[in-house]
Amino acid sequence: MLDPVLIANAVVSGLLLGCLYAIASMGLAVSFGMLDVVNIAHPAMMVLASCVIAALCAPTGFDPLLAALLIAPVFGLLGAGLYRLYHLYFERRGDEAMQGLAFFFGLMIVIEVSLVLVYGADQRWVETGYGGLSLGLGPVGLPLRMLLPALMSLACIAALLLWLRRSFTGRAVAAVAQDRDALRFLGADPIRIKTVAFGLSVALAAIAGGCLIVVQPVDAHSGHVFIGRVLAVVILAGLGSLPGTLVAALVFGVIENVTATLFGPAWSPAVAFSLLLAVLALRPQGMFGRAHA
Amino acid sequence: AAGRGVAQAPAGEPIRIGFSMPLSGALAGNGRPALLAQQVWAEDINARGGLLGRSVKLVFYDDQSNGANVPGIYTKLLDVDKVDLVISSYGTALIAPAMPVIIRRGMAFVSLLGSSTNEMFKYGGTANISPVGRRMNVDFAKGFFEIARGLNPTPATLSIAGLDSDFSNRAMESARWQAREHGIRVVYDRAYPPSTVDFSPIVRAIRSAAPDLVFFASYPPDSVGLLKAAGELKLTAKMLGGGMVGPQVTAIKAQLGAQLNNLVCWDVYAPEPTMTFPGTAAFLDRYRAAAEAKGAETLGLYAPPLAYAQMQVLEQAVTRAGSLDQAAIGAALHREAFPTIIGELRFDQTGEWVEERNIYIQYQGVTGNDLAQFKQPGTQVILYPPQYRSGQLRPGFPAA
Amino acid sequence: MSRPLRLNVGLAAAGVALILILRLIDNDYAWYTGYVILQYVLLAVAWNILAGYSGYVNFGTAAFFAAGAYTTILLTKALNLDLLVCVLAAGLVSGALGLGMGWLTLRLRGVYFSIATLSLAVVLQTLVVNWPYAGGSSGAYTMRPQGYAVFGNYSEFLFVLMLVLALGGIAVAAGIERSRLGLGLATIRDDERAAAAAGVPTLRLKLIATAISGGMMGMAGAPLPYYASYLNPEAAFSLTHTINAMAMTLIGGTQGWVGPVIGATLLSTLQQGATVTISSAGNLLIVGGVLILFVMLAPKGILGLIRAWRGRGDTA
Amino acid sequence: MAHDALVVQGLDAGYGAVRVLHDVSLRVPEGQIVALLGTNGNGKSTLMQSILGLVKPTRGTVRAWLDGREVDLTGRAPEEIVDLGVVLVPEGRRLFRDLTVEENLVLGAWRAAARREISHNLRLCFETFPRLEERRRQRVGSMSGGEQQMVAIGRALMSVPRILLVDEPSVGLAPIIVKQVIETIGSLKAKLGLTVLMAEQNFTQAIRIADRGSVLVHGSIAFEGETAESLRDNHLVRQFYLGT
Amino acid sequence: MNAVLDVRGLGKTFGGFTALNGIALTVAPGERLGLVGPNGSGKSTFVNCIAGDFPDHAGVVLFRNRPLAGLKPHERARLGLSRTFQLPRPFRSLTVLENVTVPLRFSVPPLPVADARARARACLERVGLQDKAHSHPHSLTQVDLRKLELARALAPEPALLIADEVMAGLSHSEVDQILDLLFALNGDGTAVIMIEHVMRAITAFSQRLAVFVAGRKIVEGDPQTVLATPEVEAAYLGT
Ligand SMILES: Nc1ncnc2c1ncn2[C@@H]1O[C@H](COP(=O)(O)OP(=O)(O)OP(=O)(O)O)[C@@H](O)[C@H]1O
Ligand SMILES: Nc1ncnc2c1ncn2[C@@H]1O[C@H](COP(=O)(O)OP(=O)(O)OP(=O)(O)O)[C@@H](O)[C@H]1O
Ligand SMILES: [Mg+2]
Ligand SMILES: [Mg+2]
Repeated sequence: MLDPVLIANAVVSGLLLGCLYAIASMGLAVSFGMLDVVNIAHPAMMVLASCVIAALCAPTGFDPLLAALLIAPVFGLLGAGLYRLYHLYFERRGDEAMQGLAFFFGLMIVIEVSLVLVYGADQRWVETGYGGLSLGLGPVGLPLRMLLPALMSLACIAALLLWLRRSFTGRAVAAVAQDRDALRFLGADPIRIKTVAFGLSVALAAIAGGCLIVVQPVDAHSGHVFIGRVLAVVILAGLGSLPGTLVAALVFGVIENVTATLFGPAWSPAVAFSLLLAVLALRPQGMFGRAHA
Repeated sequence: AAGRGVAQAPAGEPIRIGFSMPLSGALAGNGRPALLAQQVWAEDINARGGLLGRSVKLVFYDDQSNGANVPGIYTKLLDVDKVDLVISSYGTALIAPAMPVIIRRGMAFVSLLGSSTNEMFKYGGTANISPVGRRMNVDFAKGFFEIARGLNPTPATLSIAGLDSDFSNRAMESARWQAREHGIRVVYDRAYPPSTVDFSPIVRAIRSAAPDLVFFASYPPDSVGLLKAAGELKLTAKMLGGGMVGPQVTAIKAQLGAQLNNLVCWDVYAPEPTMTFPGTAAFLDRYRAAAEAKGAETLGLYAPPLAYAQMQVLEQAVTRAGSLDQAAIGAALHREAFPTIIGELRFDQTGEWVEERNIYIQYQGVTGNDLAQFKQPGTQVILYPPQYRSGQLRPGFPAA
Repeated sequence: MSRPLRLNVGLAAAGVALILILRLIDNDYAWYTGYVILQYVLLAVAWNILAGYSGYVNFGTAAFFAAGAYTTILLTKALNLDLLVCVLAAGLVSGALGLGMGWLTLRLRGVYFSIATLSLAVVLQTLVVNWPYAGGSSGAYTMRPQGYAVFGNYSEFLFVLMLVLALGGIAVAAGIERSRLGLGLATIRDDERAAAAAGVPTLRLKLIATAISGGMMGMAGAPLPYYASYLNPEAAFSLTHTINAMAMTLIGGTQGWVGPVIGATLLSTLQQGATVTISSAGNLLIVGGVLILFVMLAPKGILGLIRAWRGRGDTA
Repeated sequence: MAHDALVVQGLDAGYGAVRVLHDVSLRVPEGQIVALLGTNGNGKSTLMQSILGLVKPTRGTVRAWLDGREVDLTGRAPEEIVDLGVVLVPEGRRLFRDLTVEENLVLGAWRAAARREISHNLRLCFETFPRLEERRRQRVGSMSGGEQQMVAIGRALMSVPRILLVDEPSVGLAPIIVKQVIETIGSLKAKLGLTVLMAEQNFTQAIRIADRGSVLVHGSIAFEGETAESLRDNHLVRQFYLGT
Repeated sequence: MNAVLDVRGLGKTFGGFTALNGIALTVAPGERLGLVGPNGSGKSTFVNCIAGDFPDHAGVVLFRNRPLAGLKPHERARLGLSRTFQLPRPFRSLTVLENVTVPLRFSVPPLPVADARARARACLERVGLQDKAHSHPHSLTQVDLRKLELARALAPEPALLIADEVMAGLSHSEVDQILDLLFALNGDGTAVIMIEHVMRAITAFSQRLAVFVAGRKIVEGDPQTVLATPEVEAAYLGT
């Protein structure tokens, strides 16, 4: 008994959800996929941004998506500082693989607990004018609560892609993970480039936090739900492929929602992650990754 | 002996009451307000002259919402801290791991919001502060269906959706059972996993099944998700609500505001005239003052009254036993009724309430996000059980 | 005495001494805390067999651990088997799981492997959640007897059981380090392609390593239902197990079995201590902070610190 | 006689406690190619890296004349030195393996002065190495050694160097390609007026284009030949390179 | 036929690009074969196919009359087929000596530890690395790394050794050193395929020379004759 309207709706809402996953994954795709910095605390940073935005917007009624754009530079600076630390203590010593991972795990714990200590364990949310509104495209509904973050996500991703393609620093970001010191032969400072790129990835976490707080209320631990998903999306795409990350995020969202519609939501995570396992088994470099000899 | 009317400063070594509480992790949202209520109680009792003439001191640790920490904490409390009394942490997952330790020492144990935790252990010295009673799988949703029976025409179809967790599963089971009893056909019945982010597929599937009644069994984050999706996708029903945990909590009340109107929801307490007992108002005042300072869970209508009642039950059992003898306290738990700020409680041999008291309230006339309105009667109108009933059902969801 | 024999005798002696000391204290809390610490020793040693020896970082520790715990739940429920039998079965089940996962994912390198193991944990958890017989999402109770055989106190029995498992795990890890398997795993860690060209059967060795490592993790999880009495999927599959196994190993040092043992003992003692001394969420903050400080200031773990310090002593 | 474009004076450099270069002095006249000779491990690469600021010398100076201006390079950051137009084709190529040929080349134009002329220089690269144009979208990591060497030189050309340092360009190349690469370097000198310092093991090829040469033995300059002939006759060179 | 290696119709494509096309080549036991060709002509790819890195190649490879299809790289190594990598790939966490014991400990049947160490030590002596036996690879120079690569490849006394550009970047005397080594090895009965751009080494060493151009073998035969062929001059040597 397949209702085409139901399926169409599942696909569309899956796409909107996918856009949220995309913006949540995109920063990680930069830090993890391109810079080789496995920032497992990325979702926690996103939730941190959500909480900060909630604290700013809830009393003032300021729009959270705009607020995200405003705090993104601050997060970017913090990220840049964090990278300097990471570089000093891990990268420079060549210990980044496992020690760096543990560092970010520790950071994740610290962020979460600090959130509990500062903001308490309650949910945080923001009231937006468009919260309950919905656009209708024929029988397909587009809740603004999902649609606006999705548009914001797409716009930011487009800007990011453009920057990576067109600007020199952007191009160097793609090169820096492969041979850091080789950039110096070209007159580029690799540390500066990685600092900029990592800062950018954390700024993206702030944007994602803005999108998230519009979509749902958050508490200190909301990030956990996203760890598996964003990693899965980045890997599904193939490390370092940003357009791939967008596609993979959309695929992930659609699969989750279509599975939920057809077989019940209980199976969505299993289906989505089985897809990841299957892709990895058949195409270890991910859907859009480049094969390594 | 205590002086007449005037409290005397308690003398001697304080009585130490040990427990763990989720102060971080997934359950902290309820654990922290519960702790605050317990601390209010401790201040109260010390001001009143203490317990058995001794002052009371709470010894508690954060179990991080992780059951694996619990056995260690309770053995530490008993073996190292040598506490005199123990009470439980919050919820089944954090109560059950303490049971073997408690049983081995034969401690009396008043627990907070477990669901049938003692079914397996069959331990005699325990009482559970949870209105769901012994047969949650049957009774929990009774009120919802009793209320629905008053609709005209009587509802014929039902959709069930709930979180895949212990509490919600039992709630859904009860809804199925009640639906069978009432001859209502279930047209949609699904559980969703805790990691669900987008609830629109569920709400949309329910909408396309077009049921008369919608029964949700959810936890705070998903309660919001479900209601938001219901609003956006214009889900309508003759009655909507059920076993939702979330709207009871301040943050979610403030968040949803008028969206709550006409929601018929399970609850444990509502500030209606029919549910005012000795001490209730005073407690809420004291609690709210303390919570305001901390900026968290300022209404205190969910876990706090229960946690305070938990301490009251312990207090009275100890007083009745007249000593700290655990067997005597344990026995006292089942003997007589306990007047508390949430009414009179009576426990059966397994420690569950002799009579279940699942309250169903309907949100009425909520406007905006002002919290003060939730302190007033008439906003959370009690529709069930009949003895506390304080208003009339407004049919249909959402509110016109 | 040969070196391996000496080690094993030493381990056994240390074990007996530990039991005697705790008997003197005779305090349930000591048994409980000891159990948790030893459980993490075993988990960390097991994790390091894959990560430290062959360079594959496993994010699915919780999956193997939970598989062991659920083996116990199922076997107890279905056949009412003794816990000791359950432990062995859990080792087999999780070992087989390790083999299967290895077969599926070991062609993947580096982080791909890690994420695949993380996915495995998600998939396995979903299966358990949707399996009513195993308790589903509601969880399952396991009734613990008062005592066991010569042990009047079940907590003591659980402690001794975990002690034997942990010491056994250490002996296995130490054995691997000295063996051909250890040499082969080291070549895999350094350069897999060169290893194959030198005749090292890379896939087979990796499969053996995942099976042993997974099996040990499963055995670490097997007594958990009896320890906790009640287990739900969230607790069994908790990310904490994964983070801890990794953090402890890194704090101790990955170069051999000693590192994880030191790291696990230290960090889990600290965790246990923080839990029952600091009555607020701050205890986790300390754990996170310690982890960060350690990896920043002691990149090769405590072992590395000791070695550096000794090295300086030698040259001075 | 031509003006000097690069002058190294009394340079000491090394890695930590290991001193590799001892009091090295060297001159590269403008518009000339100087071959830097010396067997393995004698410090050729270290010297190149010291000039570029990648290895910090402990003593001595490096000065360059760029567009008629004297610049002291000693102690400057590599980024700065490259920006001035001193560019190195490193040993071992150091390409970005996962990027395409074209992406690698474009990154070569990082220097502010080079960014303006990307398309012009790209054309120049493809004219010099037609193979690169055929493969412009191939991932560099999957190319053969010789192809990669072409990319490495091409990438350096993209940054419009004034002084080009080339570290062993012929390692692992087929004889015909060695010839081509060497000739290309020679022709670049003629075409662009480049000043080149080139470390090269293949003496017979190197000497075809070199105007002069220096022999580095154990981190010190052991011999400086003002002409190609004087090099060919030197006993050190004969011993190391010609097997006589 | 008793060739140690017999390759027929070997082909390999990457995506749409044909890296090897219909290669036929045999190596007799104890033979010294030189393999040259312009960069990118497919020499390393040829080695990788034979060593088992690309199971999806076309054609048949017989090693001591045994088809290699379906065998993993390590199984081929155990049959007596050794290769070096164009860029040295030592095991960085092991000492030089341990590096050389690896193929011995993983041969069938494996050598016991003591024997393996003794044999490895002998190999190190042979390549002149005995003084560095207990150093770690990171402290070795390029030449020493090449020697280590060779020592590890020849330790199991293979029937065939494929040396992929082991002399690139080496000086005159170092080339001579390695040449001596390969000659000595060959004297013990090991067939050697030498891939090299150092013409002096190729001409001194090879009994027979094959030339690849663009994935095809264009000529094969006596080195002097082959190098004098116009095609080879045009495509490889240049004039
Ligand atoms: N990063 C380093 N750390 C320590 N020592 C180094 C480092 N790089 C090079 N060396 C040492 O410095 C000395 C000179 O090395 P360099 O690379 O400059 O020689 P080269 O003449 O370029 O040799 P080749 O012909 O092999 O390239 C060698 O002994 C080498 O071992
Ligand atoms: N994994 C791969 N994907 C795509 N193309 C490849 C791959 N590996 C090799 N090639 C291509 O195959 C061709 C042959 O490469 P190969 O490495 O075999 O050359 P070679 O003869 O060894 O060259 P050299 O003498 O420079 O080492 C080259 O054009 C190279 O770009
Ligand atoms: Mg060099
Ligand atoms: Mg090659």
